[in-house]
Amino acid sequence: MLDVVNLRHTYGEGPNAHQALGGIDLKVAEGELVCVVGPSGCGKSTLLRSIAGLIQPTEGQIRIRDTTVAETPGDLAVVFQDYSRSLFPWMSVGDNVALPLRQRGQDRAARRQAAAEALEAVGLPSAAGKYPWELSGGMQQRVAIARALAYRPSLLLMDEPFGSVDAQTREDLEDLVLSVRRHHRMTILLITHDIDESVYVGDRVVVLTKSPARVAGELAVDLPSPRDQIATRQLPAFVRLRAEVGRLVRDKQQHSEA
Amino acid sequence: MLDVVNLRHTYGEGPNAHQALGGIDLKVAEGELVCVVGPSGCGKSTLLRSIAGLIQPTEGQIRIRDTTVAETPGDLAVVFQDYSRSLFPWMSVGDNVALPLRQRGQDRAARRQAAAEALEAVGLPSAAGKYPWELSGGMQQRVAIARALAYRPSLLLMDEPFGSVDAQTREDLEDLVLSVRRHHRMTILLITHDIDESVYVGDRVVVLTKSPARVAGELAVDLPSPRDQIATRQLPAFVRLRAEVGRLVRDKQQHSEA
Amino acid sequence: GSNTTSTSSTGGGSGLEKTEISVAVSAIADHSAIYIAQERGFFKEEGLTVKPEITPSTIATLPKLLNGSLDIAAIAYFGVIHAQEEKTGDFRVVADAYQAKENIFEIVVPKDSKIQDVKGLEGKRVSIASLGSIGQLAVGASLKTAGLDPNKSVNWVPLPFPAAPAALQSGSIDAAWLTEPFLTNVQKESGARVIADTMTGSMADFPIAGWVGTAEWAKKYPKTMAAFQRAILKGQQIASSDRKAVEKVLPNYTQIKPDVAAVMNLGTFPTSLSAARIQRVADLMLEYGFLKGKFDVAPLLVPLPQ
Amino acid sequence: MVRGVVGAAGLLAVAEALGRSGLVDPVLLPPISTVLAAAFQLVVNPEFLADISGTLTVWGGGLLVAVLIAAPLGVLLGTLPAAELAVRPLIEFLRPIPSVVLIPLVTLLMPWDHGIKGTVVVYAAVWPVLINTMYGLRDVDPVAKDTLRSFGFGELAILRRVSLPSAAPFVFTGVRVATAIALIVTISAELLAGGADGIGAFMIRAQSGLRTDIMLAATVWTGILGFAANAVLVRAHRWAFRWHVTKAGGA
Amino acid sequence: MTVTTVTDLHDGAGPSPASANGTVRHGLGSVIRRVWLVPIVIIAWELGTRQAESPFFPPPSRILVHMHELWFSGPASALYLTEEASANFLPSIGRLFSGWALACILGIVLGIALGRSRTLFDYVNPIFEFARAIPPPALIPLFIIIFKIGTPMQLATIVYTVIWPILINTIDGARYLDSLHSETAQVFRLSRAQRFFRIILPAAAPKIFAGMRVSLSMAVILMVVSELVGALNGIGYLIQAKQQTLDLAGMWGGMVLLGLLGYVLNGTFLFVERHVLSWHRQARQTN
Ligand SMILES: Nc1ncnc2c1ncn2[C@@H]1O[C@H](COP(=O)(O)OP(=O)(O)OP(=O)(O)O)[C@@H](O)[C@H]1O
Ligand SMILES: Nc1ncnc2c1ncn2[C@@H]1O[C@H](COP(=O)(O)OP(=O)(O)OP(=O)(O)O)[C@@H](O)[C@H]1O
Ligand SMILES: [Mg+2]
Ligand SMILES: [Mg+2]
Repeated sequence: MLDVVNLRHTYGEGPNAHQALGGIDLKVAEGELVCVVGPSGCGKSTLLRSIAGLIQPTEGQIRIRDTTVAETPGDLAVVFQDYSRSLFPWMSVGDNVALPLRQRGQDRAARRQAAAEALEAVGLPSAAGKYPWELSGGMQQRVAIARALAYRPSLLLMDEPFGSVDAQTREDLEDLVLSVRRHHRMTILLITHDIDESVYVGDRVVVLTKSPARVAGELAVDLPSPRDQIATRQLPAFVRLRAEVGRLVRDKQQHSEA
Repeated sequence: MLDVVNLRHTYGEGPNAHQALGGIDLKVAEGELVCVVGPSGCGKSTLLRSIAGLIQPTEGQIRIRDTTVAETPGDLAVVFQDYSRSLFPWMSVGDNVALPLRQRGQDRAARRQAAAEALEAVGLPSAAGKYPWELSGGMQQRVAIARALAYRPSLLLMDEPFGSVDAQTREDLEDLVLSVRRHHRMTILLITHDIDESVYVGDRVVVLTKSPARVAGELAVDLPSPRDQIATRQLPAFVRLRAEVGRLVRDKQQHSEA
Repeated sequence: GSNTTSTSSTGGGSGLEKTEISVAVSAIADHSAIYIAQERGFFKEEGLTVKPEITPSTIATLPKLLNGSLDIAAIAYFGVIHAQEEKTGDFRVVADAYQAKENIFEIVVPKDSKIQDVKGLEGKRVSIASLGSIGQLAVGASLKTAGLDPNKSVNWVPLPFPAAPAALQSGSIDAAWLTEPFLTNVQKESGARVIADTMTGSMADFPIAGWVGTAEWAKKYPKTMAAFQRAILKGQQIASSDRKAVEKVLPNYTQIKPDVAAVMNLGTFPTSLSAARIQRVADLMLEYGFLKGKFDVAPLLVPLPQ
Repeated sequence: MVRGVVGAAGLLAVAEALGRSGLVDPVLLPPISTVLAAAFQLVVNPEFLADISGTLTVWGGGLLVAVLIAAPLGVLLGTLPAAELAVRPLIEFLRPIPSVVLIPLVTLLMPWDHGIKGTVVVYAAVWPVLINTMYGLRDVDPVAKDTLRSFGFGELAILRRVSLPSAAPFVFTGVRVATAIALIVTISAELLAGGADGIGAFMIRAQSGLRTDIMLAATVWTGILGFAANAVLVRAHRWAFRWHVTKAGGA
Repeated sequence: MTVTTVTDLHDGAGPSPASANGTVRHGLGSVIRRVWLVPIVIIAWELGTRQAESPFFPPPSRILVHMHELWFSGPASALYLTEEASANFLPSIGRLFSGWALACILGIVLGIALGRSRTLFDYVNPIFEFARAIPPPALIPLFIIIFKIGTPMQLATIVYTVIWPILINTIDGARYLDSLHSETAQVFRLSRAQRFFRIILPAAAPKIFAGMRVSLSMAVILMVVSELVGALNGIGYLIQAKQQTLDLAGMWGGMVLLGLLGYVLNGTFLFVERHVLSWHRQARQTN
């Protein structure tokens, strides 16, 4: 499905140049959910933006279903790290969620219905009529998630999507993503800082080194599906995997740096 | 030090009115570090903004050192949840951090020195010359923290300050806050979603109910100081407290709602 | 512009109250006497330094005279009399400047127009340089002669002379009242046809413009005024007798091409100032409703020095 | 740059073709090549150079005064609601009065040729700067302001450190609009009020001889002046507001 | 505090007593706060002009009487307008509106195209920058040749001049669209039309409105300027005629009329703007 080959990206030029990606190789199979973890500022968002065709990598290649990504590929959704700026303040929450569905050729009623369902699923059943700036940070983040899920993309990119919500909601959202993926066969790339989370939701965890990012190591997560917040997390395999990812992360960085 | 009495706040008017705070009572002693946890959208940021004098509560009182807060009290620093919008894009990172120090009457060299130290402390020793939009999300968040810490306020309010950084950096920052508090006797109110974190850094944990927020319960954290990321977290008392906070949070909310 | 503060010094030897004066003229042949006088040193002989300034309209000139930033201006009598009656200011004519002759103010129509004579103008759009001016009076007189009502029979379009030829050719207007050099130009370049000379009959030899200052100025600087009068009179004299002299100074302040200058018609450059002659302007203005009552021009005229 | 030249060349070619097509009388509207040739000759015409310098004086001076009045006033009104409220009816009443109509009145009050035109220019150029400043101050991110406020900065410091920098690009856009308006009004005032020098006064002379080519050549120079001024301002904008341009990523 | 500052600023923005959400919450006090300066200025004007006794500066009382005589003493059937008034006011206002509307449409469409396409911008920008600097009075002869005297030429003059503030502001607004907004639109592959109507236009709307507001007053000015030369009727034609015939009180009357017209137009505009941009205003004052 997704094939990233020797991806490099350098911001700026001359003495101020900063290499963010130092040659990344990554393959994601159809229907797979891959979690990416790595120190702050290592280049995760840069990787995601490159895959989404929002920045032109300096070197290397990205292929989606064997066609090289030149501009933003179709049938893609992104949950940005800076979710509050990615919502449109001039539209109601419902309209924000429904907007991309126009691409799907759905009629007004269907769009509204789908938006309402997505908002309900993220725990915001009565927010549709409000404006983004009337919501709390965590609620805005959930709107961004609802927008991406309602779109039912075949490839979903999420950049720390659960960073601003409480533990309970976070667990609910993790399960929501898992269930949506199961029912609609999405391929998902999820960036997270939470090692537990990466093991719980991922089929595979990719650990990046500090800037410039390279792949420090990969770990297949061979936990049974469907997963369960209590049962899965108590499995010895879960505990072992978690420790392994933790070690990979720690070994490869002494200190994250600007 | 800080005394919040029966605080209520309602956004908007008429049929669209939304009550965010439903009568909050809260006391924070001089030098104490209180963690506030609660479901997403319950009213934590609203509480923090009221204390900072940025919104006028509809009802109730806030007293700092026995004077009622009418406008923003002096000697206060805030780390906003929306950190990326609270950095000034037209200033370099160093200037962003140094700016509030003008309030302290420090001269140019001292300000620059203090900013450099604060940036070093949050793990961004070489970011001073960059602009905020050249940094990753987590790095921006750390700049906002550095700015608040460099200011050395007597009251520090932090709204989910570690939400966008990786686990390792998060631990470093938690310890940084603890050590700064110890050396400079700050009073700190910290909003977080991470129950472990609230127990690890807090002297006390206050749990809020879902919207409209009320105090669901309080827990004094009687763990020894100074704390240690590995040793403290392995103490049976830590495990017990964590479970108790978790229970409080879970009991009081079935589902967070808009 | 002129600088009033530095000009109040008394001139050397000649005893003038003021040796440097600003004079406004239009960029047309009518006011060429001042450039002739300038070129031949007549002002210098009188101890005067004259700074000419180009002005586009009467309304732009009057305030400058009134606040002293101009000393003298060449202004149409029509405007002076009107301003005097409206009490806009108290003005004095110090010398005559220009007088109409046949073939210098005419009504033209496009080459292929159906309009043959003044009668044919009824209901048409006729351009004049500005409303409430000599143009409206002149065309009005022609209309009246042709038996039409000057106030109702045509649509007046105020259009500066330079813009009129284009408007005429594009069909925006049906006829234009023009003066030289536009008249010669438009006939030569686009074959426009003259249907009437407006300076005939009651308008024959009509006084057009004079050299004007304010009463206050005339009282304050009598010697300067006399010096100006003497010099400009010599200029008027040469202009009236030597056509080549006029042609020669035109490039100093206009962009009239030499070939046009050589063939265009010129009016008269009077060398005397006659109340009887100028009274005709006031009388005709009254007749055509441009004045509210009888107006005597004599008090406005300053006798010429001998 | 190359593209700009290509675009301009394309337009010139079309204009030239139209001019030669015989659709319009070449005396009334000379072909563009004739106009450009005339414009080129004007460079060495000392009289015209004096006129240009007159125009530059009025234009630059008027613009400077306008910005010096409008920007502080805009900031003042943008931050003092009570004053803004009281002054607004007057502003809105005065704004739509054409400055060129005021020429005779200004002339009466001001015995100084450049002063007259300058006043008229100031009157016209003040509004875009004033309005853009007020709009810009309104458009400041509240989180940014709250940040400084929480550090105990006063309203004045917030104005200086947040509101002004973040409104600055907006104010600058107003200055750019005002620059063009000021040039237009300068020339218009010279055309309508005459005077000793100025491109407009030169145009009056050209008109008198029905020299459309010279008249349009002078118009071309006006365009060149405006173009050059704008180019300088755009550069200054890019340089001064790098953060604004980069953050928003341009197009 | 900001919150109140912004509220007052907007509430004071127009003549309408209703706030954006439709509730009337302004008492007498707020009206007084808004208009107290006006009578003071008028009285000062009256006293000053009486003192000066210049024919060029008639006192406002005389201007008003004269305006009444000239324009507002007509029969009731003609809404009290005299013949001169109805023959000149209506055509002027018609040209004003159509010229401004045309400029808005052209300016916004072109501005967004130029703001979003670097290539297009590079090609045409020099031409525009050049054209922008050319004064309309210098172009009127050209327009007379191309459009003929009358309404088309006057419209051309108005559009030519008032389009620039709209164009520049729209280009600015469209170009400096928050990068994350355009990226979001890109990621969800919104169509061109959707991007235009749902993202770019609303995001640039605050700036576009600022430009439209500047050009509305400019349109009043240009309406007058376009009627100074080669016009058959209009308010500018009237002012010009009054000036040329030295009816200076009449000329002042024309200017007062323009001021009132501009004031009413601006107030109406702000009223509309407040409704259209209510999201912007609220997003900027809450949070
Ligand atoms: N626009 C830019 N200009 C210059 N440098 C940039 C820019 N954007 C990002 N960088 C740099 O590239 C590096 C990687 O940034 P990126 O946003 O990809 O990090 P990240 O892994 O997403 O971090 P985080 O977890 O903190 O969000 C950082 O060091 C950052 O400073
Ligand atoms: N400007 C506003 N207008 C109207 N309602 C608002 C506004 N700001 C917040 N609210 C509402 O008030 C409630 C509390 O918001 P607040 O931002 O305080 O939540 P929070 O506890 O900080 O949530 P989170 O953890 O998600 O940041 C929410 O339900 C939100 O919808
Ligand atoms: Mg990131
Ligand atoms: Mg919050």
